[in-house]
Amino acid sequence: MRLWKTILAATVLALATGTSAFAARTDLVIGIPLEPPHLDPTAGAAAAIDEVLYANVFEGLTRIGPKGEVLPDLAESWTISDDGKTYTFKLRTGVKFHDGTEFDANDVKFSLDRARADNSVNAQKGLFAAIDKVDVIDPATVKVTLKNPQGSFLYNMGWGDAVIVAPETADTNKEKPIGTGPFKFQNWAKGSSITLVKSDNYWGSPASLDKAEFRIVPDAAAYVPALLSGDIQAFPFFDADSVAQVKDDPRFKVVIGSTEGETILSINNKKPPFDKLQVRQAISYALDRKAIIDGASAGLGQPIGSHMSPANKDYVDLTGRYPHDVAKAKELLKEAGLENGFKATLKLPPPAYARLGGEIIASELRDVGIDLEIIPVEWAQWLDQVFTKKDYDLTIVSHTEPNDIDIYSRKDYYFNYDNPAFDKVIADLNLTSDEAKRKELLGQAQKILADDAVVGFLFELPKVGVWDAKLQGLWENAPIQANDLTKVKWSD
Amino acid sequence: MTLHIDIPEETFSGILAKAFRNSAFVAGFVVTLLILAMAIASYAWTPYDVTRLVISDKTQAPSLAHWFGTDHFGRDILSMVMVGARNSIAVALVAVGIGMGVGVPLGAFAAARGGLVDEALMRLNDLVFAFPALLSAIMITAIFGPGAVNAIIAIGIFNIPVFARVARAGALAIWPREFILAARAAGKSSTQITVEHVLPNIATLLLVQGTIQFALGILAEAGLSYLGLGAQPPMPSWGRMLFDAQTRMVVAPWMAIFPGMAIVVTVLGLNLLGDGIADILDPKSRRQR
Amino acid sequence: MSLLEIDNLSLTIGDTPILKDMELSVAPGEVMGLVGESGSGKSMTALTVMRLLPHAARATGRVSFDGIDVLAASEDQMCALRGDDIGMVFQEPMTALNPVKTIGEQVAEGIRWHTRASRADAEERARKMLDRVGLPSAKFPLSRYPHELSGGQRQRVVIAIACALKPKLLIADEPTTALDVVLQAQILDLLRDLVAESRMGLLLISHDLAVVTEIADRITILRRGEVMEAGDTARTLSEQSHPYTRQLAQASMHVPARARPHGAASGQALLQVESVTRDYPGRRTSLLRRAPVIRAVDDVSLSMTPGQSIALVGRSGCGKSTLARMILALDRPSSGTIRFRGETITGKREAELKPARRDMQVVFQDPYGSFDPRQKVEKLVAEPLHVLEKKPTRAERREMVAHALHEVGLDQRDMEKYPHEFSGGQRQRLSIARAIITRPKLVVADEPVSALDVSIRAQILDLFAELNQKLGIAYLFITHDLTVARAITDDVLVMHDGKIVERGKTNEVFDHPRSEAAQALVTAAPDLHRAIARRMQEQG
Amino acid sequence: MTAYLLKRLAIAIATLVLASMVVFAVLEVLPGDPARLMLGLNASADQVELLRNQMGLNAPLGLRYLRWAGGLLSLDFGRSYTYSVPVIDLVRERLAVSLPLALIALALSTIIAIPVGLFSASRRGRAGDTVAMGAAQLGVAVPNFWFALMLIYVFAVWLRLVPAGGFPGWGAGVWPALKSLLLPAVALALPQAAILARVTRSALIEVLNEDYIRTARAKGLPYRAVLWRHALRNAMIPVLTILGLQFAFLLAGTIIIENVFYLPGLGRLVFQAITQRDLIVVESVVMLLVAAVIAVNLVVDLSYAVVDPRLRSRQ
Repeated sequence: MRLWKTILAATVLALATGTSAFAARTDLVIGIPLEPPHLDPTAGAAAAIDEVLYANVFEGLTRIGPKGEVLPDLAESWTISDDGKTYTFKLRTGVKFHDGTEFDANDVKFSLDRARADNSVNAQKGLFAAIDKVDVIDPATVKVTLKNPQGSFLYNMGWGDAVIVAPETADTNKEKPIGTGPFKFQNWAKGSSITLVKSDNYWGSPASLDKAEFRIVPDAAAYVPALLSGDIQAFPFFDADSVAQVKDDPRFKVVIGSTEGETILSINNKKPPFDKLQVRQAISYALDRKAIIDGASAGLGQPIGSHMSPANKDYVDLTGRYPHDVAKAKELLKEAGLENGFKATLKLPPPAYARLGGEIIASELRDVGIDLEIIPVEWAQWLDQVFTKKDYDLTIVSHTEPNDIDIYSRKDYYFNYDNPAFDKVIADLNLTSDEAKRKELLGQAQKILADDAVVGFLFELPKVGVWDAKLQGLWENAPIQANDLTKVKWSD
Repeated sequence: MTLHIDIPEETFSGILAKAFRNSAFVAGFVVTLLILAMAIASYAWTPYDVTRLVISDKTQAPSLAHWFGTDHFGRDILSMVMVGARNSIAVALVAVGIGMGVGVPLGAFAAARGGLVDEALMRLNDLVFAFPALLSAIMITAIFGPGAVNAIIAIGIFNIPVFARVARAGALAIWPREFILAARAAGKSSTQITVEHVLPNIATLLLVQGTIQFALGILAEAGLSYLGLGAQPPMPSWGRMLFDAQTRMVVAPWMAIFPGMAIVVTVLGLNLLGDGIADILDPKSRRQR
Repeated sequence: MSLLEIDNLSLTIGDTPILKDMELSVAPGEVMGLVGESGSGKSMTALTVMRLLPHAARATGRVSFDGIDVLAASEDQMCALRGDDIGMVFQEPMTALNPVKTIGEQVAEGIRWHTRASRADAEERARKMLDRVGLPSAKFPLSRYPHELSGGQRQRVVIAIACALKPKLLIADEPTTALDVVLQAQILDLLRDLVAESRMGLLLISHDLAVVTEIADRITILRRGEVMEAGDTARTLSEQSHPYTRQLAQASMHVPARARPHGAASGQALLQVESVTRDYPGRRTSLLRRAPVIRAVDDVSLSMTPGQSIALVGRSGCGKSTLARMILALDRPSSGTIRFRGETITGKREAELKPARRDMQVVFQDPYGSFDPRQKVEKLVAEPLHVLEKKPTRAERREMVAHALHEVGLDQRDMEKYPHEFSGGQRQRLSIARAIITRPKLVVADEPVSALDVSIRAQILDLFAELNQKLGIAYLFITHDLTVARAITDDVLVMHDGKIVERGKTNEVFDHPRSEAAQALVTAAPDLHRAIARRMQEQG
Repeated sequence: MTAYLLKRLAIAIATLVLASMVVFAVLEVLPGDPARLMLGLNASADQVELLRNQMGLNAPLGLRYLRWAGGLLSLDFGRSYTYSVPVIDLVRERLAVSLPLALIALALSTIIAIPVGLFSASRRGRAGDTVAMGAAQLGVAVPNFWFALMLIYVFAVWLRLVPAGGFPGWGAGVWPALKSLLLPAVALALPQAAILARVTRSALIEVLNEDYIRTARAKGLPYRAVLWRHALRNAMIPVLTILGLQFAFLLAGTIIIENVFYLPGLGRLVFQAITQRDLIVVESVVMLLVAAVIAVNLVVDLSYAVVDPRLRSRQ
């Protein structure tokens, strides 16, 4: 036993001296759950790409601010023609890409044409569909002509998929991203971390951080120990369940905000018995949103009645349409001729809101006689079976793209929902840019979805941010999938 | 590398009397019996219904109402452990069953036939051993979908070569014995000899290996369900309970302690049982000549 | 003052008594023979002197070696004695050497440990010692490994290890039991020379009275841990004052009464073996050349008539067991044919052998190994009934087993017992019962008595003789012990290196051996009469 | 000796080829389309089809197998679907974590297990033995991810001696990298050390009953010298077998530990590749692991011959 004691004493001593002292900090380590497949926001749908690069490395003509508002970025200012179809952008001058090359109007034309080309691999081609042609007036001015007026065009140009890239480096951005942002790319250790450093030739006010490392932590269980041990100082998207472990710790700040993520119980509207309205309504009545939020998201997140984020100015509160009423649900099932219930499958993608929410919903639906078999699936299988082949009964997913109520009007979208009335409202919405008219149309859209109980509307995915108490400038909400570090600094 | 086997020479009652003096056997036997009883009892009764979620009394500490406390959905952890036992034991037991059912005849047949057949079986064994067990189990469950049945198949497959190798080694040690020659002189076929003489004499060896593989099966099932590939909700499993407990370690440590203890106690019990059996029936430990 | 003095030594292991008030002494240069049957405690005496007893052993009394009180000595003192002043040789040469170390290392190790000699010196002395025990450096370099040596050669290495430092006392615990007669004679000569050369005391332990008589000056006879009688070898064995000594001596020389050789061979030949050969692939020394072939049985022909009993004698490794197995159709000859009762049995499939198997059975050497411990006697003895045309009913089967048990002098009720509930001798009876239950025409007995103690051996030979008379069963007796062959068989075949080198009437061949191999066997085989006579001359 | 070597080599190659066929066949059955995953939610069906052709996913089965197997031989494992980077680079990065982790864990396990095995074998049945084997029993029974959790909360969160996870990369200096591998290595080493200790003990006890041990003692060697110079070497064969199995497990079986400590190791690479249906990565890495296991077995076989001369000459 003497041997054991000496070994233990030696290791403890040696390790203690190794920890780093706390200097005034200009570096930051941020924990993110998923690793981006590559580093070119214009060529991939994965949210993780934007979470690392948006606003930090790449910039677009416009930029979405912390409240979801559209701000000028590489476009200093712009004028819109009366018929709302031609936009003339005045570009900032003296802007350089990280490899030192000049930024000018040609880069803008190249980026927009590349994104809307037929063979483009851009994940959001729809954003550029309205563009007719792009003309370079002079190195600092670009004229964009649309096929028809589009209210959301400026907002669309703020998306991560619409950032401006240089022709010389466009193809190599996947591995070595070159943008115009305040940070430039330094290193990517696959499966481990992505490091950005302050760019020395930035056109705007320089970032206060010298170095920012995005460390990939896939397992929610590792968040708390990483925080407590000081390895990682900030989790923009922290695990709701683990919040209880850190909320009373003075070293950390817990910031609850909202996201554009409508978490819903999607229903396959064409598959019997879900094609009957009473069955879908019975399901909505059976759902106890409060219990789901408590169980699946540690009580954080607001319930929703339709497909719109409460933080959105055009939100209509329809949560009262289907209060939790087991008796009413059973009655509706009887009406639909299914009084002794039925069996169905519930396919759950990996995120915690789905896996936890799924168990609660299965238990709640079991109370009204609907016996659900839970089938956990990975994203690859979910996309293949649910999204593409529509081989599912029920599933749970959070649609985090902003302003995406139009998905219910898309042909062969995985809901299998087809309501011409609703499609008309959406078509009108796309054509109008007048705010009041848009608000009225959006209200109608939300009401139709609620009445048709197309899906079980659960709650808005909360943005649970936890970071070091001495850290300032991180966004409270997530109007767009991004971690804008431009304003982030240490207070001491 | 044949195994030198000394045939234990003892009547059954003698063995039994000896068994209950062997501390490892008694401890292992009692613990395993307890866990089995708990699992079987859970079919009939558990303090609370494991399928009922009561979010309101979420993560309560152990109390008189809930001896092991409640989990993040307000379910009673004691009931979950009891039902979880049923799942873990079932998966491990059937997996061992598959391993033995397929592996032992293969091994015995290879030893009896020898030559090409033996060589072929050994190559097959090497092939299955070459695959990393856990990784392959994950591939299997990824292909056929997670769930207790697929976990059983995944773990079972990797038990086959273990039993094949043990059975073959045991049989190879028995075949050159003189009583086998006598049986051959009595005109018995190699299959008859395997069934009548070889298998009974390597039974203890297989029993000991069985308990060890059973214990490893419990751990493998826990690992698979920890990764979410074992039994699916609402069926509780110990590994899954540990996974859920991870994010609440500081706030609700009991969520991790009790399922962890259940795994440790079960595996410990089985290993002790295995050791006990080996000691009792191992002639070397008793030979004082 | 004698070298080793043991008086009223008592030893228990756990709660089983092993030795009771035992005395024994060995003077320098003297050979003390310690004789006893298995379980008499003779090996335990040696281990007590060496202090190599298991944990649970408790010894009382006095054991003094060269003035040192062994029982009270410290472990370090004993380590200093072992290998230096006391050397020990064990029974089983095949497992006595460490398989992963060279013979040079194992001999030199003792030398270096005790004398702190350098590696080179120790190896030099080891080399000399190995030459001395008859392992010349040409064929046996220090770098050889134990598995590359035969049983006899390994025993010589063990002796080299024990005598490397010219010990005062050498203890040899059944040094030749595992060897064949010729090797046994060579090893005993070696021991006698080494002892004489450096006036060592030798404590020779054996169960074979004849071996001890040839070499020992004085003799101590042990039975169940107690000394029955001790004294000069010749006087003790000729006067045979103690009844146990007399019983032992007579059993060693016992020849079962055989009224008359069974009716002269008449009628059709029972067994014809015509130029049978059996080859085994040797070890492949190099990748390219085909592996050299080892010919275990080389062009053997013989024939047997019903009721005849033939002995097949030869040194171990001469191919007699291989031949026996081929006759029993348990092994296929490489060439040649074997006909049993007119039917060719070589090259037949198992099913076709059923009728032949009905008429021939086998008895093995190791009483403990020849029965499956997992089954009751009834099932074991009835196993050969499997070959009968019509399967006997359970009642008929029990009847036949009871009858067979009775014939071999065992009780019907033994049917319900397990093999381990019987002594070695009783198990051999069971083995014989199994062999005769189908009334076979031929029984092949492979060294049936060599594992038994002297007294029991005599009873079993009587049983064989009686069954030969009563049931007219022909025997093919395989043995390396000439007294057994002489006692039980009419004719003898002497085998050497796979060939039959001599055949004829047993007594004639043994009294006037013509072939060189037979002569070697006869001269080497220990014979109690001859040994006592020679001892009488020496000790007057 | 060469015959023994060549035979083992031939067997190893045959097993490898057989394994490659099994891996390829199994992964063809895997549902889920990698192309769809890469393009995400809004890509249209023809876009997906375009990508599938680009990646040669629609070529006939046999052709794809041969192309893949050919690539394996020339170490060109092809490009990962998700990372669109040569697989060999990915593997090399992940190996820089998994290999040292496996070696440290194996070293730790051996350093602890062999002395404990020796200690309790020489005190068979006495107090020391029962305590040691009791601890070993516990070591085997504890699921290593549960033990890992405990380690994190004690050494990383409470004592803050080592990072709670993650891997800074060897670029960040050897000491920080080693520190981050320490806890995972200990978590992996515990059950392995427990198994190895039990095997060492029973192998030694088996050997201590052999006759040549008694011969060695009769030579005058004290008990300790007999244990080290004679018993240990003979007990090596079962111990080597277990060491071979353990190294193979440590290389690929550490997925869970890599998850708990979020280490970018081989295990997690394959686990993620399976979930993302990145077939090329799964096929190549599994083949690499199988080849490693076969190589380890070959080395273990050869070490048998080194330890035991009887094997050297035998067929």
